[in-house]
Amino acid sequence: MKKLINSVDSVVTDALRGIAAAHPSLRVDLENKVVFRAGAPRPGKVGLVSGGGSGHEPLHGGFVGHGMLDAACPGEVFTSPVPDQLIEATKGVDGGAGVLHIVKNYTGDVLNFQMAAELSGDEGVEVATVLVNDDVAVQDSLFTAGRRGTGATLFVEKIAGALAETGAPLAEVARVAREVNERSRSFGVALTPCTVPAAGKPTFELGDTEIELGIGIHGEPGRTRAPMREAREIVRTAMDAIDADLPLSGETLVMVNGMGGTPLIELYIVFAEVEAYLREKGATAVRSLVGNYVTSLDMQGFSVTTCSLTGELTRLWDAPVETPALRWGR
Amino acid sequence: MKKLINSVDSVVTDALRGIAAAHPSLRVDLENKVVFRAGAPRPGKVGLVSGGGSGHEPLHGGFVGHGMLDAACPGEVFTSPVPDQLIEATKGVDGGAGVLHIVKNYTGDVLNFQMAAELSGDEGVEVATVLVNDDVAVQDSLFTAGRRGTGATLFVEKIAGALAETGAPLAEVARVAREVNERSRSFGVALTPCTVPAAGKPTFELGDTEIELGIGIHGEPGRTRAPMREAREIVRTAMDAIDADLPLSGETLVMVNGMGGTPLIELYIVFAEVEAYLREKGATAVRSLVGNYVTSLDMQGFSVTTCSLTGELTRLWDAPVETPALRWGR
Amino acid sequence: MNTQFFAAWIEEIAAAVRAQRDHLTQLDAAIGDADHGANLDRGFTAAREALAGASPQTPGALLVLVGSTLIRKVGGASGPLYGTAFREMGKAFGEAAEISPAELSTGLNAALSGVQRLGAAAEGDKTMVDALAPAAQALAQAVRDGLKPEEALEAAAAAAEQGARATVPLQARKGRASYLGPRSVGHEDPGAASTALLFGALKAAASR
Amino acid sequence: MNTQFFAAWIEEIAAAVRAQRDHLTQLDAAIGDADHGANLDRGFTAAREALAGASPQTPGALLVLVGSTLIRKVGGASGPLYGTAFREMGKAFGEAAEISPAELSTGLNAALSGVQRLGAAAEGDKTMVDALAPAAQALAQAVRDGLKPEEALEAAAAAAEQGARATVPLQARKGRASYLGPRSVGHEDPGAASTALLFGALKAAASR
Ligand SMILES: Nc1ncnc2c1ncn2[C@@H]1O[C@H](COP(=O)(O)OP(=O)(O)O)[C@@H](O)[C@H]1O
Ligand SMILES: Nc1ncnc2c1ncn2[C@@H]1O[C@H](COP(=O)(O)OP(=O)(O)O)[C@@H](O)[C@H]1O
Ligand SMILES: [Mg+2]
Ligand SMILES: [Mg+2]
Ligand SMILES: [Mg+2]
Ligand SMILES: [Mg+2]
Repeated sequence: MKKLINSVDSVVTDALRGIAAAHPSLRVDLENKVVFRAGAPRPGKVGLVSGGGSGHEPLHGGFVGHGMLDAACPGEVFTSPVPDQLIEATKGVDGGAGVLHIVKNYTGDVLNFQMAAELSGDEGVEVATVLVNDDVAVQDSLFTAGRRGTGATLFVEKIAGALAETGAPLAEVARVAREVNERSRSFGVALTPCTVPAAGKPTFELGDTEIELGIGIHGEPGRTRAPMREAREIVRTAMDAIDADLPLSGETLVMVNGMGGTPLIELYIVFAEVEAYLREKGATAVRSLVGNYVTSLDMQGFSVTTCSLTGELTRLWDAPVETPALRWGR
Repeated sequence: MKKLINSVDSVVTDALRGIAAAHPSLRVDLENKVVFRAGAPRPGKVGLVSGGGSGHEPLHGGFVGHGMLDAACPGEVFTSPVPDQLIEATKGVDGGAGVLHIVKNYTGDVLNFQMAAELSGDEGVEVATVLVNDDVAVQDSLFTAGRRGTGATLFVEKIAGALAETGAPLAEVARVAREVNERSRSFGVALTPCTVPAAGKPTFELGDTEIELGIGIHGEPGRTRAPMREAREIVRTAMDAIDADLPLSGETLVMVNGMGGTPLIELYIVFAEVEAYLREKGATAVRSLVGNYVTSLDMQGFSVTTCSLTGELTRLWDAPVETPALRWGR
Repeated sequence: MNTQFFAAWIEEIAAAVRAQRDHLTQLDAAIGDADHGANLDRGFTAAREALAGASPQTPGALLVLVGSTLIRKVGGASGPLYGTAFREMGKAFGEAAEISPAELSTGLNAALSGVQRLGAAAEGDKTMVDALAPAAQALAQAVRDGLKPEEALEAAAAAAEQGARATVPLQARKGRASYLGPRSVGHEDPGAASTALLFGALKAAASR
Repeated sequence: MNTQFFAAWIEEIAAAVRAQRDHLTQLDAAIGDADHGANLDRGFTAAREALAGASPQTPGALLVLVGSTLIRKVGGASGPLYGTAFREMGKAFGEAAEISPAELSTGLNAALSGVQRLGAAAEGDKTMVDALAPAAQALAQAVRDGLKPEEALEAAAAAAEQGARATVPLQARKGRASYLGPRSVGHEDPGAASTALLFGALKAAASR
């Protein structure tokens, strides 16, 4: 394993020092491991808190700022944050209008956020929670852990963040967040595994002509292994899975997301195929993102996330945002 | 080799289709392989054209837009563009105030741009050229090809682009571009080689505990091979090389750039060390970028680029920019 | 079993987790996200430090502190789950200075129901419950059978061990491994394996 | 040597480059950027197509078209350099319908000086010049010695081949390989190797 780190144990803290140094628009609480938007809390504004394991950068710290999150809590690599962090963040962004927790649906994230929400509630902060579970590769049922939260997290954070910025009440912000999640679907593909620093070696092995279909964002193997083929065919498999779950139509927000080790030139090739697929289905990619947004350390591969837009969602997507990783309109 | 491509021969065209579909603010001439800013040429404004081999994305196409480039010409992977493309771009962005060619110092780029400048000149377009050669790993001498152009290209494009946006004349825009180059230095480090699609296998071999110091951006091996060590020590080697060439002091613009396969979390760790090194030298990182900007396909590693700022350069750096990969102030 | 005994237990756990850290992580790499060993190592190292700093005076206080520390330091699924288990056990012990095998059994049942309340996993879902539930049952049976404390802990450890091994052929229905669907079959659940470690450490603490 | 002969030369080059494409790319991977084979394959395939489309009537027109096509299609360092070489040779031939070995020698010298004017490489800098210059000299000598055309071309090809091999121990002072400094030593220069291919193809065209 070769990684640009000082030690396996200091990965998250060292990265937070870098984030603090690079972004004067953020205030990083190194002790509690919370990335705050400078000037938080904003009186009267609903606070948005998200968090999760590290290794998915720029998610979440890179999405803290005007029009998006008020605080992000990075856990250890691929390990959800602990309640203390989340409580610190929740109290730190509550401007009296309550706080929305944006939680990716993983047992660990759900449990730690749940504890933090209860304890913050005890301290008088009103907390609402939205669970993100957009990954169509995973069977959804009452008897399983349910679908994973992946790329749609970014959509939820951006759109709910835009609404919160207008001064909307917590219930409204939570409502739009859930609506975005319900209208979003994702599917991921890995060309290589990734290497968790503490594990020291790749999370799985993959032959030179094999890929994993239906992966999440934690280096886990996918639902099936398949032979490598051309980008167009891989995209078709991913989009078919999405379309089978929620038929694609109308104005669509699309993200082609790199898993961390994929060159941007390949992501653009993938996007060209995604866009063509949508057109074939009568849908239109009216808004899009192509790049590394919700990553899995050094994994090569991509995920595609779609969100079926409404007028309101499009307006909120277009609203100004000013964060390290997403920035427009300001 | 596993890559998200349709075929080795269609890599650049397929990626251009994706760029065209993803960015309505660009106009992509697929036949001539030129990425234009929509609305080019702008009457009275100096046009900025850059280009080079593909595989360095977002460079250059991702830097086309308000406040930066007017057109970018992608060659084949790691192969400089051909004169035809460059002529097409040059004529297409000439709004009567002339065109600045921003050329990374590689024999191929220099020769092809030179031919294009001559032929465009024949057709009545005034062309000035700035050579970017910031890489301190390479000996500079009259008897060699001279230093490579790497990360400073982004600084030159941003700052010259901002000045051009104000309506400054060609000579002024060329002057500031050269000044940025003269004040900038870079050093690159590879943890892994990269794989050129047409070659099908990695450009060199590197052991599990070895790194390459002083690499460029074309997958070439560096000046020396060294044992892997902690991020802090690797950064020290890189920064020492820069500081030995142009002592670091005062207000500094810094980029920690990923080579394409490096997770962002590692780049932030590197940036934390770079920032600490600068402070040690009495310099200050007053402006910074951390991310994948001038890449080398799927290579893991980073480069660091510094630019010693002046009041004018800081103002131009801060000026609004709106391109796919760099965006602020608008 | 007094406060010192439970302190020894935590020492034994911390040592066993350190020794098995990579093994647990590798189990987690196969069907999870390769952090279970690191998570527990971080957690029990912190728990040990917390105990050294606070010197709790009763078994109950000690276990509640361990549980809270795990919740505060581990993260992931195992942090809240193990943290709750230790806290519930500690709360069940109340102010008692000495814990009998019967009280330990009550405490373990409280731990199990805490884990199930939080995680909603049933036996057979391929989680830590598959080691914890049989261990709790074995201890209860041993108490009913009037076995000696060492024998009772031996029985619980064996049951946990066997429960962990029995997760291999199961398909996961809870936690990260469930995302793999049928591909989760054929691997031991990391949380069940670490639960077996915990009971092995309990046995070791008793034979100190 | 008439127009048909030079067309055959281009055919031979295209075939040789296609066959040696991976070899040239591997040479370039060692001390450059792994694209020389792909570059020339793209270029000479396009040149062949251009000739098929335009059917130039003189050797000069044919070579100028080949050169322009290389400049337009190859990119990189080798595109303008080889393109200029062919263009200069073609221009030196003027309107002549038949080219003598002496005229070929003049054309080669023009090609060489075009390459040097553009790239500023001297012999020994570890570039295509290290194959082109000895080949031009050998041909000039062969003409002076009054050798038969086939023998003259044979001599030029041998000199180019030897010049390419002689680049192995050199340290590069021009082109990408120069960035490697002393580490460029021990590898054959890809451009010198492809120049040797070009002269091998010239010989092959003569013995068709
Ligand atoms: N709902 C649940 N109920 C009980 N145990 C669970 C549940 N979900 C996960 N686990 C246990 O947690 C273990 C994984 O712990 P760990 O790797 O530390 O957390 P994470 O899965 O968040 O990375 C699993 O092996 C399983 O035994
Ligand atoms: N200044 C120069 N003069 C002559 N030949 C050169 C010069 N620079 C490079 N070359 C030749 O070009 C070859 C490389 O060509 P190619 O790989 O196609 O282009 P690039 O280096 O731009 O990738 C080198 O092997 C060398 O022979
Ligand atoms: Mg985890
Ligand atoms: Mg090249
Ligand atoms: Mg885990
Ligand atoms: Mg090359």
